[in-house]
Amino acid sequence: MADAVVVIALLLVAGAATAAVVNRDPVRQALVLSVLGTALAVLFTVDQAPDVGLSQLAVGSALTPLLIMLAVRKVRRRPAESGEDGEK
Amino acid sequence: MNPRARLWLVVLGGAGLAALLAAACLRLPRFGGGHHPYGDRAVHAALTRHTANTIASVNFDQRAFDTMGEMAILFAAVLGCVVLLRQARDEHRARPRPAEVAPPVRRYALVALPVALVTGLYVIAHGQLSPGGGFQGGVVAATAVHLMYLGADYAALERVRPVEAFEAGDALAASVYLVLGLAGVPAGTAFLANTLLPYGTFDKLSSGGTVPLLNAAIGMEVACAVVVLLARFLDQAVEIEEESGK
Amino acid sequence: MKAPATLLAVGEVLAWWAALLVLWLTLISTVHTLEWVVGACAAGVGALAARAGRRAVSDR
Amino acid sequence: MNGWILAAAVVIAAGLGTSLWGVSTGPLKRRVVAQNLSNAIVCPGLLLLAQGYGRTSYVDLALILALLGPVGTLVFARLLAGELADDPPSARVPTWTVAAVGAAVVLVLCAVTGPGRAMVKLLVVGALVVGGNLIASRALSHGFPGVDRG
Repeated sequence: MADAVVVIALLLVAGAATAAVVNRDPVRQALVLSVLGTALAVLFTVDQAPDVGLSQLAVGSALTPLLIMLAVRKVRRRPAESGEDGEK
Repeated sequence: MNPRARLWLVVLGGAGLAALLAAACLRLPRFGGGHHPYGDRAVHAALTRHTANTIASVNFDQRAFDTMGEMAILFAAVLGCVVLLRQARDEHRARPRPAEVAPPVRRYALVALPVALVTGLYVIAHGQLSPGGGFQGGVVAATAVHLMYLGADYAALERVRPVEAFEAGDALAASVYLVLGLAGVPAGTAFLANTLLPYGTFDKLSSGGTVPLLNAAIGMEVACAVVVLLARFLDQAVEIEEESGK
Repeated sequence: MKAPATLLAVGEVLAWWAALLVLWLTLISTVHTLEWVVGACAAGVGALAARAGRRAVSDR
Repeated sequence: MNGWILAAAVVIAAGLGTSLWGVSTGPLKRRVVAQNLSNAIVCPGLLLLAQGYGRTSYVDLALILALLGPVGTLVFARLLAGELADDPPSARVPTWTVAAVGAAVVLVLCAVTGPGRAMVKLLVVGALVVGGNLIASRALSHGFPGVDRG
Protein backbone atom coordinates (compact mmCIF):
# COMPACT_ATOMS: atom_id res chain seq x y z
CA MET A 1 0.00 0.00 0.00
CA ALA A 2 2.98 2.29 0.62
CA ASP A 3 3.78 1.76 -3.06
CA ALA A 4 0.77 3.87 -4.03
CA VAL A 5 2.74 7.08 -3.57
CA VAL A 6 5.54 5.59 -5.72
CA VAL A 7 2.99 4.87 -8.46
CA ILE A 8 1.67 8.44 -8.22
CA ALA A 9 5.18 9.87 -8.51
CA LEU A 10 5.98 7.61 -11.47
CA LEU A 11 2.79 8.68 -13.27
CA LEU A 12 3.58 12.36 -12.66
CA VAL A 13 7.12 11.92 -13.99
CA ALA A 14 5.83 10.09 -17.08
CA GLY A 15 3.21 12.78 -17.69
CA ALA A 16 5.66 15.65 -17.22
CA ALA A 17 8.28 14.03 -19.44
CA THR A 18 5.70 13.45 -22.19
CA ALA A 19 4.51 17.05 -21.90
CA ALA A 20 8.12 18.28 -22.15
CA VAL A 21 8.53 16.33 -25.41
CA VAL A 22 5.16 17.34 -26.88
CA ASN A 23 5.75 21.08 -26.36
CA ARG A 24 7.96 22.38 -29.15
CA ASP A 25 8.83 25.90 -27.99
CA PRO A 26 12.07 25.94 -25.93
CA VAL A 27 10.69 28.45 -23.40
CA ARG A 28 7.62 26.34 -22.71
CA GLN A 29 9.79 23.23 -22.63
CA ALA A 30 11.94 24.89 -19.97
CA LEU A 31 8.84 25.56 -17.88
CA VAL A 32 7.67 21.94 -18.18
CA LEU A 33 11.22 20.75 -17.50
CA SER A 34 11.21 22.66 -14.23
CA VAL A 35 8.01 20.88 -13.14
CA LEU A 36 9.49 17.57 -14.36
CA GLY A 37 12.50 18.20 -12.13
CA THR A 38 10.25 18.67 -9.11
CA ALA A 39 8.32 15.49 -9.95
CA LEU A 40 11.59 13.58 -10.29
CA ALA A 41 12.70 14.87 -6.90
CA VAL A 42 9.45 13.53 -5.39
CA LEU A 43 10.02 10.17 -7.12
CA PHE A 44 13.56 9.91 -5.74
CA THR A 45 12.32 10.84 -2.25
CA VAL A 46 9.58 8.20 -2.18
CA ASP A 47 12.13 5.67 -3.46
CA GLN A 48 14.24 6.56 -0.37
CA ALA A 49 17.04 8.19 -2.37
CA PRO A 50 17.15 11.68 -0.80
CA ASP A 51 20.71 12.36 -1.98
CA VAL A 52 19.69 11.96 -5.61
CA GLY A 53 16.52 13.95 -4.96
CA LEU A 54 18.58 16.75 -3.48
CA SER A 55 20.87 16.76 -6.54
CA GLN A 56 17.81 16.93 -8.78
CA LEU A 57 16.33 19.82 -6.80
CA ALA A 58 19.62 21.74 -6.71
CA VAL A 59 20.20 21.42 -10.45
CA GLY A 60 16.65 21.31 -11.79
CA SER A 61 14.89 24.08 -9.91
CA ALA A 62 17.04 27.10 -10.79
CA LEU A 63 20.26 26.21 -12.62
CA THR A 64 18.83 24.36 -15.64
CA PRO A 65 16.09 26.96 -16.29
CA LEU A 66 18.69 29.72 -16.07
CA LEU A 67 21.04 28.01 -18.55
CA ILE A 68 18.21 27.25 -20.99
CA MET A 69 16.68 30.73 -20.79
CA LEU A 70 20.05 32.44 -21.27
CA ALA A 71 20.74 30.26 -24.31
CA VAL A 72 17.27 31.07 -25.69
CA ARG A 73 17.86 34.79 -25.19
CA LYS A 74 21.21 34.65 -26.97
CA VAL A 75 19.79 32.71 -29.92
CA ARG A 76 16.73 34.94 -30.26
CA ARG A 77 18.80 38.11 -30.09
CA ARG A 78 21.11 37.09 -32.90
CA PRO A 79 19.04 37.15 -36.12
CA ALA A 80 17.12 40.35 -35.47
CA GLU A 81 20.23 42.40 -34.55
CA SER A 82 17.85 45.23 -33.75
CA GLY A 83 18.29 44.99 -30.02
CA GLU A 84 14.57 45.20 -29.47
CA ASP A 85 14.41 42.10 -27.35
CA GLY A 86 17.92 42.40 -25.96
CA GLU A 87 18.72 43.91 -22.63
CA LYS A 88 20.67 46.94 -23.74
CA MET B 1 21.12 1.88 -48.23
CA ASN B 2 17.55 2.47 -49.32
CA PRO B 3 14.88 3.54 -46.81
CA ARG B 4 13.27 0.11 -46.81
CA ALA B 5 16.46 -1.67 -45.80
CA ARG B 6 17.10 1.01 -43.20
CA LEU B 7 13.64 0.47 -41.72
CA TRP B 8 14.23 -3.28 -41.52
CA LEU B 9 17.57 -2.67 -39.81
CA VAL B 10 15.88 -0.43 -37.21
CA VAL B 11 13.12 -2.98 -36.64
CA LEU B 12 15.65 -5.80 -36.27
CA GLY B 13 17.87 -3.86 -33.88
CA GLY B 14 14.90 -2.55 -31.90
CA ALA B 15 13.41 -6.01 -31.57
CA GLY B 16 16.72 -7.41 -30.36
CA LEU B 17 17.08 -4.60 -27.80
CA ALA B 18 13.48 -5.06 -26.65
CA ALA B 19 13.98 -8.81 -26.24
CA LEU B 20 17.17 -8.34 -24.22
CA LEU B 21 15.58 -5.64 -22.04
CA ALA B 22 12.53 -7.83 -21.40
CA ALA B 23 14.78 -10.76 -20.49
CA ALA B 24 16.77 -8.53 -18.13
CA CYS B 25 13.61 -7.16 -16.51
CA LEU B 26 12.30 -10.67 -15.86
CA ARG B 27 15.46 -11.55 -13.93
CA LEU B 28 15.42 -8.38 -11.76
CA PRO B 29 15.01 -8.83 -8.03
CA ARG B 30 11.51 -8.09 -6.78
CA PHE B 31 10.69 -4.40 -6.18
CA GLY B 32 11.19 -3.35 -2.57
CA GLY B 33 12.51 -6.73 -1.45
CA GLY B 34 14.71 -7.26 1.59
CA HIS B 35 17.74 -8.76 -0.16
CA HIS B 36 20.34 -6.20 -1.32
CA PRO B 37 23.78 -7.81 -1.69
CA TYR B 38 25.56 -4.62 -2.72
CA GLY B 39 23.63 -2.36 -0.36
CA ASP B 40 24.37 -4.55 2.68
CA ARG B 41 28.11 -4.52 1.94
CA ALA B 42 28.15 -0.76 1.30
CA VAL B 43 26.31 -0.03 4.56
CA HIS B 44 28.65 -2.34 6.47
CA ALA B 45 31.73 -0.63 5.03
CA ALA B 46 30.27 2.81 5.78
CA LEU B 47 29.55 1.87 9.39
CA THR B 48 33.06 0.50 9.98
CA ARG B 49 34.41 3.89 8.85
CA HIS B 50 31.92 5.80 11.08
CA THR B 51 30.21 7.51 8.14
CA ALA B 52 26.52 8.06 8.89
CA ASN B 53 25.45 8.73 5.29
CA THR B 54 26.25 5.61 3.28
CA ILE B 55 25.96 7.53 0.00
CA ALA B 56 28.77 9.87 1.10
CA SER B 57 30.85 6.84 2.05
CA VAL B 58 30.27 5.33 -1.41
CA ASN B 59 31.06 8.61 -3.18
CA PHE B 60 34.09 9.77 -1.23
CA ASP B 61 35.53 6.57 0.23
CA GLN B 62 34.55 3.30 -1.43
CA ARG B 63 34.38 4.86 -4.88
CA ALA B 64 36.37 8.05 -4.40
CA PHE B 65 38.21 7.29 -7.64
CA ASP B 66 34.91 7.43 -9.59
CA THR B 67 34.17 10.80 -7.99
CA MET B 68 37.55 12.03 -9.15
CA GLY B 69 36.54 11.07 -12.69
CA GLU B 70 33.24 12.93 -12.33
CA MET B 71 35.07 15.97 -11.02
CA ALA B 72 37.43 15.81 -14.00
CA ILE B 73 34.42 15.65 -16.35
CA LEU B 74 32.86 18.76 -14.80
CA PHE B 75 36.21 20.54 -14.86
CA ALA B 76 36.77 19.68 -18.52
CA ALA B 77 33.20 20.64 -19.44
CA VAL B 78 33.58 24.06 -17.84
CA LEU B 79 36.98 24.50 -19.48
CA GLY B 80 35.45 23.68 -22.86
CA CYS B 81 32.62 26.12 -22.21
CA VAL B 82 35.06 28.89 -21.32
CA VAL B 83 37.01 28.29 -24.54
CA LEU B 84 33.92 28.04 -26.77
CA LEU B 85 32.01 30.97 -25.33
CA ARG B 86 34.88 33.47 -25.25
CA GLN B 87 34.52 36.79 -26.98
CA ALA B 88 35.29 36.26 -30.67
CA ARG B 89 37.09 38.75 -32.89
CA ASP B 90 33.90 39.91 -34.64
CA GLU B 91 32.05 40.54 -31.39
CA HIS B 92 32.01 43.48 -29.05
CA ARG B 93 30.78 44.11 -25.54
CA ALA B 94 27.87 46.42 -24.86
CA ARG B 95 27.18 47.43 -21.30
CA PRO B 96 23.65 46.32 -20.42
CA ARG B 97 21.34 49.04 -19.17
CA PRO B 98 20.68 48.96 -15.41
CA ALA B 99 17.53 46.99 -14.73
CA GLU B 100 14.56 48.28 -12.82
CA VAL B 101 13.31 45.73 -10.29
CA ALA B 102 10.26 45.95 -8.04
CA PRO B 103 11.46 46.76 -4.47
CA PRO B 104 9.98 43.65 -2.77
CA VAL B 105 11.69 41.38 -5.30
CA ARG B 106 15.00 43.18 -4.77
CA ARG B 107 14.69 42.93 -0.97
CA TYR B 108 13.84 39.22 -1.26
CA ALA B 109 16.94 38.63 -3.40
CA LEU B 110 19.17 40.50 -0.93
CA VAL B 111 17.86 38.45 2.01
CA ALA B 112 17.70 35.11 0.21
CA LEU B 113 21.30 35.40 -1.04
CA PRO B 114 23.07 34.93 2.34
CA VAL B 115 20.42 32.45 3.53
CA ALA B 116 20.87 30.27 0.44
CA LEU B 117 24.65 30.60 0.67
CA VAL B 118 24.71 29.44 4.30
CA THR B 119 22.27 26.63 3.47
CA GLY B 120 24.57 25.52 0.65
CA LEU B 121 27.53 25.49 3.05
CA TYR B 122 25.40 23.53 5.55
CA VAL B 123 24.58 20.92 2.91
CA ILE B 124 28.29 20.62 2.01
CA ALA B 125 29.47 20.41 5.62
CA HIS B 126 26.91 17.75 6.59
CA GLY B 127 27.38 15.61 3.50
CA GLN B 128 28.65 12.66 5.51
CA LEU B 129 25.85 12.92 8.09
CA SER B 130 22.62 13.71 6.24
CA PRO B 131 21.44 13.71 2.60
CA GLY B 132 23.50 16.10 0.56
CA GLY B 133 27.17 16.61 -0.04
CA GLY B 134 29.63 18.59 -2.07
CA PHE B 135 27.76 18.52 -5.35
CA GLN B 136 24.33 19.50 -4.05
CA GLY B 137 25.60 22.15 -1.65
CA GLY B 138 28.00 23.58 -4.21
CA VAL B 139 25.19 24.05 -6.73
CA VAL B 140 22.99 25.70 -4.09
CA ALA B 141 25.77 28.11 -3.05
CA ALA B 142 26.57 28.97 -6.67
CA THR B 143 22.89 29.56 -7.45
CA ALA B 144 22.67 31.88 -4.43
CA VAL B 145 25.28 34.23 -5.92
CA HIS B 146 23.17 34.63 -9.07
CA LEU B 147 20.30 36.07 -7.06
CA MET B 148 22.21 39.31 -7.61
CA TYR B 149 21.48 39.07 -11.34
CA LEU B 150 17.85 38.07 -10.83
CA GLY B 151 17.09 40.58 -8.09
CA ALA B 152 19.21 43.47 -9.36
CA ASP B 153 21.16 43.47 -12.60
CA TYR B 154 24.28 42.17 -14.30
CA ALA B 155 26.49 45.00 -13.08
CA ALA B 156 25.56 44.21 -9.44
CA LEU B 157 26.35 40.54 -10.01
CA GLU B 158 29.75 41.40 -11.48
CA ARG B 159 30.58 43.46 -8.39
CA VAL B 160 30.09 40.51 -6.00
CA ARG B 161 31.54 37.85 -8.32
CA PRO B 162 35.17 38.20 -9.40
CA VAL B 163 35.30 35.49 -12.06
CA GLU B 164 39.10 35.17 -11.94
CA ALA B 165 38.95 34.22 -8.25
CA PHE B 166 36.36 31.55 -8.98
CA GLU B 167 38.44 30.17 -11.87
CA ALA B 168 41.43 29.91 -9.54
CA GLY B 169 39.22 28.38 -6.83
CA ASP B 170 37.97 25.76 -9.28
CA ALA B 171 41.51 24.66 -10.16
CA LEU B 172 42.64 24.85 -6.53
CA ALA B 173 39.78 22.65 -5.28
CA ALA B 174 40.41 20.08 -8.01
CA SER B 175 44.08 19.88 -7.05
CA VAL B 176 43.22 19.68 -3.34
CA TYR B 177 41.19 16.54 -4.13
CA LEU B 178 44.18 15.01 -5.93
CA VAL B 179 46.63 16.00 -3.18
CA LEU B 180 44.34 14.49 -0.52
CA GLY B 181 44.26 11.30 -2.56
CA LEU B 182 48.02 11.25 -3.02
CA ALA B 183 48.70 12.05 0.65
CA GLY B 184 48.08 8.44 1.61
CA VAL B 185 50.63 7.08 -0.88
CA PRO B 186 53.82 8.02 1.04
CA ALA B 187 52.23 6.47 4.15
CA GLY B 188 52.17 3.17 2.29
CA THR B 189 48.50 2.89 1.29
CA ALA B 190 46.67 3.25 -1.99
CA PHE B 191 45.62 6.40 -3.86
CA LEU B 192 42.46 7.86 -2.22
CA ALA B 193 42.39 5.12 0.43
CA ASN B 194 40.62 6.37 3.55
CA THR B 195 43.40 5.55 6.02
CA LEU B 196 44.95 8.95 6.55
CA LEU B 197 42.83 10.31 9.41
CA PRO B 198 41.12 8.78 12.43
CA TYR B 199 37.51 7.80 11.75
CA GLY B 200 36.23 9.94 14.64
CA THR B 201 32.95 9.64 16.54
CA PHE B 202 29.91 8.42 14.60
CA ASP B 203 27.46 11.19 13.57
CA LYS B 204 29.86 14.06 14.28
CA LEU B 205 31.14 16.57 11.73
CA SER B 206 34.66 15.17 12.02
CA SER B 207 33.66 11.53 11.43
CA GLY B 208 34.53 9.45 8.40
CA GLY B 209 38.28 10.07 8.03
CA THR B 210 39.02 11.90 4.77
CA VAL B 211 35.35 11.88 3.64
CA PRO B 212 34.51 15.39 4.95
CA LEU B 213 37.68 16.87 3.43
CA LEU B 214 37.09 15.33 -0.01
CA ASN B 215 33.46 16.41 0.32
CA ALA B 216 34.49 20.01 0.99
CA ALA B 217 36.92 19.96 -1.95
CA ILE B 218 34.15 18.75 -4.27
CA GLY B 219 31.80 21.38 -2.85
CA MET B 220 34.24 24.17 -3.61
CA GLU B 221 35.01 22.73 -7.05
CA VAL B 222 31.34 22.47 -8.02
CA ALA B 223 30.44 25.91 -6.67
CA CYS B 224 33.32 27.60 -8.53
CA ALA B 225 32.68 25.59 -11.71
CA VAL B 226 28.98 26.51 -11.80
CA VAL B 227 29.76 30.19 -11.20
CA VAL B 228 32.34 30.20 -14.03
CA LEU B 229 29.95 28.32 -16.33
CA LEU B 230 27.09 30.74 -15.67
CA ALA B 231 29.46 33.69 -16.05
CA ARG B 232 30.21 32.60 -19.61
CA PHE B 233 26.52 32.05 -20.39
CA LEU B 234 25.59 35.44 -18.90
CA ASP B 235 28.39 37.16 -20.83
CA GLN B 236 27.04 35.73 -24.05
CA ALA B 237 23.39 36.41 -23.29
CA VAL B 238 23.74 39.88 -21.80
CA GLU B 239 26.97 41.59 -22.86
CA ILE B 240 28.58 40.13 -25.97
CA GLU B 241 27.07 41.18 -29.28
CA GLU B 242 27.99 40.24 -32.80
CA GLU B 243 29.18 42.97 -35.09
CA SER B 244 26.34 43.24 -37.54
CA GLY B 245 28.17 45.64 -39.79
CA LYS B 246 25.16 47.93 -39.84
CA MET C 1 36.25 55.99 5.78
CA LYS C 2 34.82 57.97 8.68
CA ALA C 3 34.38 56.41 12.07
CA PRO C 4 30.53 56.27 12.08
CA ALA C 5 30.59 54.64 8.64
CA THR C 6 33.03 52.00 9.86
CA LEU C 7 30.91 51.38 12.92
CA LEU C 8 27.81 50.98 10.74
CA ALA C 9 29.59 48.55 8.42
CA VAL C 10 30.83 46.44 11.34
CA GLY C 11 27.36 46.51 12.86
CA GLU C 12 25.74 45.37 9.62
CA VAL C 13 28.14 42.45 9.23
CA LEU C 14 27.78 41.48 12.89
CA ALA C 15 23.97 41.53 12.69
CA TRP C 16 23.99 39.31 9.60
CA TRP C 17 26.58 37.04 11.22
CA ALA C 18 24.45 36.55 14.33
CA ALA C 19 21.28 35.93 12.30
CA LEU C 20 22.99 33.42 10.01
CA LEU C 21 24.60 31.64 12.98
CA VAL C 22 21.13 31.23 14.48
CA LEU C 23 19.95 29.86 11.12
CA TRP C 24 22.83 27.36 11.14
CA LEU C 25 21.97 26.24 14.66
CA THR C 26 18.35 25.59 13.64
CA LEU C 27 19.44 23.55 10.61
CA ILE C 28 21.77 21.14 12.43
CA SER C 29 20.61 18.23 14.57
CA THR C 30 23.20 17.98 17.36
CA VAL C 31 25.25 20.89 18.68
CA HIS C 32 28.90 20.44 19.60
CA THR C 33 32.09 22.51 19.48
CA LEU C 34 33.07 21.77 15.89
CA GLU C 35 29.56 22.68 14.74
CA TRP C 36 29.97 26.08 16.41
CA VAL C 37 33.32 26.67 14.66
CA VAL C 38 32.12 25.59 11.19
CA GLY C 39 28.83 27.40 11.65
CA ALA C 40 30.59 30.61 12.70
CA CYS C 41 32.82 30.46 9.61
CA ALA C 42 29.89 29.76 7.27
CA ALA C 43 27.85 32.55 8.85
CA GLY C 44 30.83 34.88 8.43
CA VAL C 45 31.02 34.08 4.71
CA GLY C 46 27.27 34.64 4.43
CA ALA C 47 27.45 37.95 6.34
CA LEU C 48 30.21 39.30 4.09
CA ALA C 49 28.24 38.18 1.02
CA ALA C 50 25.12 39.90 2.37
CA ARG C 51 26.98 43.18 2.84
CA ALA C 52 28.69 42.90 -0.56
CA GLY C 53 25.32 42.27 -2.21
CA ARG C 54 23.64 45.17 -0.45
CA ARG C 55 26.49 47.52 -1.38
CA ALA C 56 26.51 46.33 -4.99
CA VAL C 57 22.86 47.30 -5.29
CA SER C 58 22.86 50.60 -3.37
CA ASP C 59 26.30 52.21 -4.03
CA ARG C 60 26.45 53.19 -7.63
CA MET D 1 1.09 3.46 4.68
CA ASN D 2 0.44 5.90 7.47
CA GLY D 3 -1.71 9.01 7.43
CA TRP D 4 1.20 11.36 6.74
CA ILE D 5 2.19 9.54 3.56
CA LEU D 6 -1.46 9.43 2.51
CA ALA D 7 -1.73 13.20 3.04
CA ALA D 8 1.53 13.72 1.13
CA ALA D 9 0.22 11.55 -1.73
CA VAL D 10 -2.98 13.60 -1.90
CA VAL D 11 -1.13 16.95 -1.78
CA ILE D 12 1.42 15.91 -4.39
CA ALA D 13 -1.04 14.18 -6.72
CA ALA D 14 -3.52 17.05 -6.64
CA GLY D 15 -0.99 19.90 -6.61
CA LEU D 16 1.58 18.56 -9.04
CA GLY D 17 -1.11 17.08 -11.30
CA THR D 18 -2.91 20.41 -11.54
CA SER D 19 0.27 22.38 -12.12
CA LEU D 20 1.44 19.85 -14.71
CA TRP D 21 -1.80 20.41 -16.60
CA GLY D 22 -1.44 24.18 -16.18
CA VAL D 23 2.19 24.26 -17.29
CA SER D 24 1.73 22.19 -20.42
CA THR D 25 -1.37 23.89 -21.85
CA GLY D 26 -2.71 27.38 -22.30
CA PRO D 27 -1.09 30.80 -22.66
CA LEU D 28 2.38 31.60 -21.36
CA LYS D 29 1.11 33.61 -18.41
CA ARG D 30 -0.78 30.60 -17.06
CA ARG D 31 2.25 28.37 -17.53
CA VAL D 32 4.59 30.51 -15.45
CA VAL D 33 2.03 30.70 -12.64
CA ALA D 34 1.65 26.90 -12.70
CA GLN D 35 5.43 26.49 -12.59
CA ASN D 36 5.63 28.74 -9.53
CA LEU D 37 2.80 26.97 -7.74
CA SER D 38 4.23 23.51 -8.46
CA ASN D 39 7.25 24.37 -6.28
CA ALA D 40 5.12 25.88 -3.52
CA ILE D 41 2.79 22.86 -3.31
CA VAL D 42 5.43 20.10 -3.56
CA CYS D 43 7.37 21.61 -0.66
CA PRO D 44 4.64 20.84 1.94
CA GLY D 45 4.32 17.43 0.28
CA LEU D 46 8.01 16.75 0.94
CA LEU D 47 7.60 17.89 4.56
CA LEU D 48 4.70 15.45 4.97
CA LEU D 49 6.79 12.67 3.41
CA ALA D 50 9.63 13.40 5.85
CA GLN D 51 7.18 13.10 8.74
CA GLY D 52 5.61 9.95 7.25
CA TYR D 53 8.94 8.17 6.84
CA GLY D 54 10.09 9.39 10.26
CA ARG D 55 13.32 10.81 8.79
CA THR D 56 14.01 14.34 10.00
CA SER D 57 16.91 14.64 7.56
CA TYR D 58 14.44 14.53 4.64
CA VAL D 59 13.35 18.04 5.71
CA ASP D 60 16.49 19.28 3.93
CA LEU D 61 14.85 18.48 0.59
CA ALA D 62 11.91 20.74 1.40
CA LEU D 63 14.35 23.41 2.61
CA ILE D 64 16.31 23.39 -0.65
CA LEU D 65 13.10 23.44 -2.71
CA ALA D 66 11.73 26.31 -0.62
CA LEU D 67 14.92 28.29 -1.27
CA LEU D 68 15.57 27.49 -4.93
CA GLY D 69 12.00 27.10 -6.22
CA PRO D 70 11.28 30.86 -6.08
CA VAL D 71 14.73 31.48 -7.61
CA GLY D 72 13.68 29.34 -10.59
CA THR D 73 10.48 31.36 -10.94
CA LEU D 74 12.51 34.59 -10.74
CA VAL D 75 14.59 33.27 -13.67
CA PHE D 76 11.45 32.96 -15.79
CA ALA D 77 10.00 36.24 -14.52
CA ARG D 78 13.20 38.09 -15.30
CA LEU D 79 14.01 36.59 -18.70
CA LEU D 80 10.38 36.53 -19.91
CA ALA D 81 9.62 40.04 -18.58
CA GLY D 82 9.14 41.33 -22.12
CA GLU D 83 6.56 38.68 -23.01
CA LEU D 84 4.75 38.97 -19.68
CA ALA D 85 4.67 42.78 -19.47
CA ASP D 86 1.71 43.37 -21.79
CA ASP D 87 -0.55 40.79 -20.21
CA PRO D 88 0.76 40.17 -16.71
CA PRO D 89 -0.35 36.97 -14.98
CA SER D 90 -2.48 37.43 -11.92
CA ALA D 91 -3.64 34.38 -10.02
CA ARG D 92 -4.62 35.55 -6.58
CA VAL D 93 -6.91 32.68 -5.67
CA PRO D 94 -4.55 29.79 -6.59
CA THR D 95 -1.54 31.59 -5.10
CA TRP D 96 -3.19 32.25 -1.75
CA THR D 97 -4.74 28.75 -1.70
CA VAL D 98 -1.32 27.18 -2.14
CA ALA D 99 0.18 29.52 0.46
CA ALA D 100 -2.60 28.55 2.90
CA VAL D 101 -1.99 24.83 2.29
CA GLY D 102 1.73 25.33 2.91
CA ALA D 103 1.14 27.29 6.11
CA ALA D 104 -1.43 24.76 7.36
CA VAL D 105 0.88 21.80 6.74
CA VAL D 106 3.78 23.53 8.49
CA LEU D 107 1.63 24.47 11.50
CA VAL D 108 0.25 20.92 11.86
CA LEU D 109 3.76 19.47 11.64
CA CYS D 110 4.99 22.01 14.22
CA ALA D 111 2.19 20.97 16.58
CA VAL D 112 3.20 17.32 16.18
CA THR D 113 6.92 18.00 16.54
CA GLY D 114 6.63 20.03 19.72
CA PRO D 115 8.90 22.88 20.78
CA GLY D 116 12.58 22.64 19.95
CA ARG D 117 15.04 23.33 17.20
CA ALA D 118 13.25 20.93 14.84
CA MET D 119 10.17 23.10 15.13
CA VAL D 120 12.16 26.27 14.39
CA LYS D 121 13.57 24.57 11.31
CA LEU D 122 10.05 23.72 10.15
CA LEU D 123 9.00 27.33 10.71
CA VAL D 124 12.01 28.55 8.69
CA VAL D 125 11.03 26.24 5.84
CA GLY D 126 7.42 27.39 6.09
CA ALA D 127 8.41 31.06 6.02
CA LEU D 128 10.64 30.46 3.00
CA VAL D 129 7.89 28.55 1.14
CA VAL D 130 5.10 31.04 1.74
CA GLY D 131 7.27 34.15 1.41
CA GLY D 132 9.07 32.84 -1.66
CA ASN D 133 5.79 31.87 -3.31
CA LEU D 134 4.23 35.30 -2.73
CA ILE D 135 7.36 37.18 -3.84
CA ALA D 136 7.67 35.03 -6.95
CA SER D 137 4.02 35.72 -7.80
CA ARG D 138 4.69 39.41 -7.32
CA ALA D 139 7.75 39.15 -9.57
CA LEU D 140 5.68 37.50 -12.31
CA SER D 141 3.23 40.41 -12.39
CA HIS D 142 5.19 43.60 -13.00
CA GLY D 143 8.18 42.45 -10.96
CA PHE D 144 10.64 43.76 -13.55
CA PRO D 145 9.13 46.96 -14.96
CA GLY D 146 12.36 48.25 -16.46
CA VAL D 147 13.78 45.06 -17.92
CA ASP D 148 13.61 43.89 -21.52
CA ARG D 149 11.47 46.70 -22.83
CA GLY D 150 14.12 47.71 -25.36
